[in-house]
Amino acid sequence: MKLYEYLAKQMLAEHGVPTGGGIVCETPEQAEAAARKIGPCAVKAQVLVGGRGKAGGIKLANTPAEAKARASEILGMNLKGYTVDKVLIDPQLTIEKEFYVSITLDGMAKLPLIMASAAGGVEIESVPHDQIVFAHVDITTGLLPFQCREIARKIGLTGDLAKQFVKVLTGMYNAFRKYDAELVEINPLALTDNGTRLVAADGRFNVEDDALFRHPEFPTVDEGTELEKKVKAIGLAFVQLDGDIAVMANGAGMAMGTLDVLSHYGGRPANFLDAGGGSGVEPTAQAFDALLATSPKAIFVNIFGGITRCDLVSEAIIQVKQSKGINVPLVVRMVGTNDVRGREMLAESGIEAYTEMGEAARAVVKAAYGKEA
Amino acid sequence: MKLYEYLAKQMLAEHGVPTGGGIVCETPEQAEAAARKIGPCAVKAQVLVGGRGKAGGIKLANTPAEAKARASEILGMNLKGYTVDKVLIDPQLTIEKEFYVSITLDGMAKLPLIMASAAGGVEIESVPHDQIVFAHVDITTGLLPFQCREIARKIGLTGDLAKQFVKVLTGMYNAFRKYDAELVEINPLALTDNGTRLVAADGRFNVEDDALFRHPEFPTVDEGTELEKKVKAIGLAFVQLDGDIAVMANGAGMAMGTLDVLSHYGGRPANFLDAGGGSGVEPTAQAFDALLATSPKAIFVNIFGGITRCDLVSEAIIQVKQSKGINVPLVVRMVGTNDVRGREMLAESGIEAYTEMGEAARAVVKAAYGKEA
Amino acid sequence: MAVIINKDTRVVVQGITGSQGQFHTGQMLAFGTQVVGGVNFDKAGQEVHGVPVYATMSEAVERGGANASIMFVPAPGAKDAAYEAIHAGIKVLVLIPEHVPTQETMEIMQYARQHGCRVVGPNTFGLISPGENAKMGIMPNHIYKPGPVGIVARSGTLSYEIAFTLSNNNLGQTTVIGMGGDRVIGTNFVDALELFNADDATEAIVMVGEIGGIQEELAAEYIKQHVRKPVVAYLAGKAAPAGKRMGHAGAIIEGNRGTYQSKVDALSAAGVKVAALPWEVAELVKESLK
Amino acid sequence: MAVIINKDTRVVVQGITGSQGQFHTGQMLAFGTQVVGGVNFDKAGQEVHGVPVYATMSEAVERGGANASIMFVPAPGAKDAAYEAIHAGIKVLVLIPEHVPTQETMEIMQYARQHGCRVVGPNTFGLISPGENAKMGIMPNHIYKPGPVGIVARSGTLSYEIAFTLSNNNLGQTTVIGMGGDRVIGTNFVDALELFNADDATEAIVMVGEIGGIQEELAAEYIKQHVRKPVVAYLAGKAAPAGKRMGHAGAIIEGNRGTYQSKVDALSAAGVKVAALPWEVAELVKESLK
Repeated sequence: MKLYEYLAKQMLAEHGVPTGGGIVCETPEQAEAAARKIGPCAVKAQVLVGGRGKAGGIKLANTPAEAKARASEILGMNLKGYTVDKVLIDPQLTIEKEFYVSITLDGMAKLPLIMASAAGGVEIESVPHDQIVFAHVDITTGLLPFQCREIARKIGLTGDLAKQFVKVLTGMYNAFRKYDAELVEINPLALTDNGTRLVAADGRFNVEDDALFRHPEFPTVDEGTELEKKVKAIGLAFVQLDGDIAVMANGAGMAMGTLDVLSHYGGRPANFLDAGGGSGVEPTAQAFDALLATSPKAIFVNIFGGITRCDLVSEAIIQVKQSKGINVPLVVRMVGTNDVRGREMLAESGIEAYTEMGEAARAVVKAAYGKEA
Repeated sequence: MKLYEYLAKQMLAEHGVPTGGGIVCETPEQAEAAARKIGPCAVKAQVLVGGRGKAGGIKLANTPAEAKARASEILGMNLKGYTVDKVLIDPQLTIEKEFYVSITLDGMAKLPLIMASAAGGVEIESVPHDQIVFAHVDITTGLLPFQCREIARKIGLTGDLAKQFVKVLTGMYNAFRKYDAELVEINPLALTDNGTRLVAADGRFNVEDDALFRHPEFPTVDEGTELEKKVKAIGLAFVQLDGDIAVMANGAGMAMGTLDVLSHYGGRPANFLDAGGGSGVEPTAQAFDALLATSPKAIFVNIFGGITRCDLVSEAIIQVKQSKGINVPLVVRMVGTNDVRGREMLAESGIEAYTEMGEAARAVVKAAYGKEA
Repeated sequence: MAVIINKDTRVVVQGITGSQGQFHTGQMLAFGTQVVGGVNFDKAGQEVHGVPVYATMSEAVERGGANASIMFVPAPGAKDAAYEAIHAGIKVLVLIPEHVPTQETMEIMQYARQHGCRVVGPNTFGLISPGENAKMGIMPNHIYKPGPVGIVARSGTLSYEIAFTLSNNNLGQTTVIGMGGDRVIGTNFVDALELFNADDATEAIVMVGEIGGIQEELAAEYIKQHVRKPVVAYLAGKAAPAGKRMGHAGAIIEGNRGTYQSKVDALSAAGVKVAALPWEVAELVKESLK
Repeated sequence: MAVIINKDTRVVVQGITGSQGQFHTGQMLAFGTQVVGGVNFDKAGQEVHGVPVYATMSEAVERGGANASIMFVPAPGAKDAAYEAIHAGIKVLVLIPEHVPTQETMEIMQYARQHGCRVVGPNTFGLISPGENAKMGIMPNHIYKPGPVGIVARSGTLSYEIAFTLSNNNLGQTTVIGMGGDRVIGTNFVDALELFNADDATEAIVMVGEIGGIQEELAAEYIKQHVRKPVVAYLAGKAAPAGKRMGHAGAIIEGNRGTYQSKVDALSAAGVKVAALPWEVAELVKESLK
């Protein structure tokens, strides 16, 4: 889960990282009051997408009245599909130099990874590798000051600025650990006050979804569409796509493979849906129902019955058909545990069932678009 | 540094260990008021020596008036050389069974050591080894619940009591780590409330002196004599002993060896003093001065000049002699760095100086007691 | 012959008394696996399918002689249970649970590394050696048969599909390894390739990969340098858009890392035959064994 | 010949710019030790006695080629500095500071163990190999000479006294190891005995022990089983009362552990000659070498 900039900075400030002390506001009036305290400021849209500066989501204001005006422009604005409902009133900084520093989870090394660069202020992907310092943290030992000092030196910080950097990085790491982050990023880490002070001018903080159960303190920010939220509420992995053939499969790999096969034969998948291994009748029926509600041109169900029992999947489909009716073409491919019984049940309800995945995919494409794949 | 029982329990309670909720009091009136809240109680002298129960430092009271009476008996009482100035008013517990549990520093394994036993309530030294569970904690990993469960099971705790024990031991360990303890002990860990609840009925908590710089929150309890405090304030290791020949040597091993040699020849050392390696003239003079103030029968100085320069030691001694006079026999043994000069300086001031340790020891014994060793 | 587990593997089931634990204990026993015990602190002394339940892992090791563990403990208890297993001396640890916080997985991996314990998973379907009647996992028993193919897969059902096709084409398996779908896993493609490469009974290797991460790319590098046995791959996620996480935590295309094409290119360059569709894998394996 | 350090040891001094660091760098250089660098983050680029000061340990290793470190950092910074040294790949680490909190020493020891680094100390006077012109410590240079005796000691000055007597009796030393006076130390009697026992040049071993702990008892056990070279011991603290800490954190008699008599009994039973007075050690060594 991504946190808004203001929350990210709050997590960092809690751990001793200087953040400029901005104030989050929900109305132009609040922004005006905040600017009175802060002085010349930046009015920054609180959204979870990148590139908000270029999209007009950050504006400068030199007086409280200007801050109010800028805030009323930004609040309510649509930024890449998200409506802005909060702005951060942040002090304007005179920046001498911009650094980059982040901590992420490195899956290959199986350790937290620190990246730091003297070439900050731009997306790290655009910085040449030889200008980035990479350092893994021994997760059992933790991050010790010496490692921070080594990194500081490699990005050109010495003396008191190195000491400040140790504090910044230590604070980031402590927050990273405490809140089970998958990303903590400060970009830019700004050198201000005539080169005497480091300040986190922007901050990103992504908490891992799998660890949210430990952190009820975070307000849930759900980034999905309405349909995605609905299916996720059933407990299934779901992603909405651009196409028009709804897809249900069991297992994430199988679901991905199903999209691939469908696409291979000219179909346009409307979604990714992992109906799970061994889910019961009820959630399967609910998921199927949700797919149906999007009015696709056809529905493709692809089941390899391992733990999943094919007869139970059939039961779920038949339940939906009987209660609400299925008014679009439905193609089912079903093999594995209890597959004969499952296919029989479907046949009795007038639903086509295949054993070969390719054959089934071609059939659903034809049913959807009225032509051979 | 040892903490009083009430502070030990406070540290434990902070970390989720149930402690009975006693109240510390400094007057009989406070004890009466506390007993009103607590009900039937034990009035427990807060001293840092063991065996206070047998010495009359723990008394039961069933009413507030009794608590007041018992407190006035105990407050001000002399317990093994310490004056009682605080009592803990602790609820009386109906104890079904007493367990023992502690965490200490195991120097050989270089890891924290948990000891637990179902034979609690007595000193752990008196419990047979096969009735004690020993378990080391991986200090980098920390103490995990599974290890607590294993210990619980080995001392006969299952079900909900095992869960309580996990909480107790986890709390003890967290406190042990947070406060740099060298000992955290609960004895007895009492099974009360008809066998449904574990409570720390007594607690010991020793914080390591070397880590006190990290814990300004602890009130300093200095356990030494006046003279010990005075010499420690100079920054030197000092222990007062029963004898009458004051001893100064450089280095802890050398100081111990000096006591041994002196004793070997019939001398009775008055103290252990490690004057340090390479200390300056001033602290050496101060330490020497402090020894002198105890009016010993003689003073024995034994210096092996490594980093310590013999001439500087001579300078310190001469400084004291000139400013205050040395009115007891003084024997110096001095070899090593600048020893010739050092001995010359002493000779010029009329002080005997030897090169052989045994010879010097015999001389000081003769000087002190007027007879050959 | 097989890798990681064989007929001598003595399995303990952590969380044996839960519904998943009970069901799969029965399935593993049915496959012929030596399940020597289960663990649940509060239910010690009971039995599940005739298997004794111990209070702690150290008891399961001392009294049951267990040397491998499969874990059905819910994610919040996974770290504690994993440490318990490793601390007790377990040398093969299969972590079934999904949604284990990644930082905890990292801690588990470091502890395992320090104690010489092989971890498979988390979020895996486990592993199975059909010729050895050894199974530590949740895959269906009936789709496998003994034979010369080693399979390593990121996802479960897709690998079942492929294993089943292989079995139906008389291409049985030495061992099938489920890597797990998380970002941090104990045994990855390179580890599995190393094992299969050294296993005399394995004549061909099948990789079932997917988009996200760089594991397939690293595997390609390893194959180029070390593997002389035929390798066939199928990769899922060709049709998946960038920036969307496809079920598995690892299956997300971030920046220019982990795309379908980069994986196909890397593997092809290493001499791996990449199947465009799942059912083509069997054909490619058959050809490569000629 | 010598143990732990020799003429190839390339020493870095952590905290070289402090007064202790500067003084002893000079002394170590005077002894002929290869001091290749010092470390102080804020004083990088300076020199101390002609030795370059680096900002970090990794620079000292990469640019100075250091493989051993002696630390003069005050106790509160010891853990950080020790981890820095071990992380940089240092294989011999001598911890001079006293008053390092024991729990931190334990953490250092575990990190060192995981990375194959030998630690000497903390609260040690260091070690010296006279025949190799190698010194990492704070002992006076002039009292040692090359020869066949290995010395391992808990305390500094007392061991100086004994080493000096030995040298004056023409009994030089292979290596003198200061174990350190703390409760938790990196290299103890058993470790040192093992090294001296395996060192061809060492013909006799001198232990300088003291009351407290059970290290001498464990050493006796080890000697009985493994050591065939003559061992002579002197133990300080015969006259010390129980329950009082004699300067060193480890030198305290607790309960019935660590008494003078138990140590003398254990060592005597293992065939060790225990000197009653410090100056008797040289005589006993001389006899044992006949």
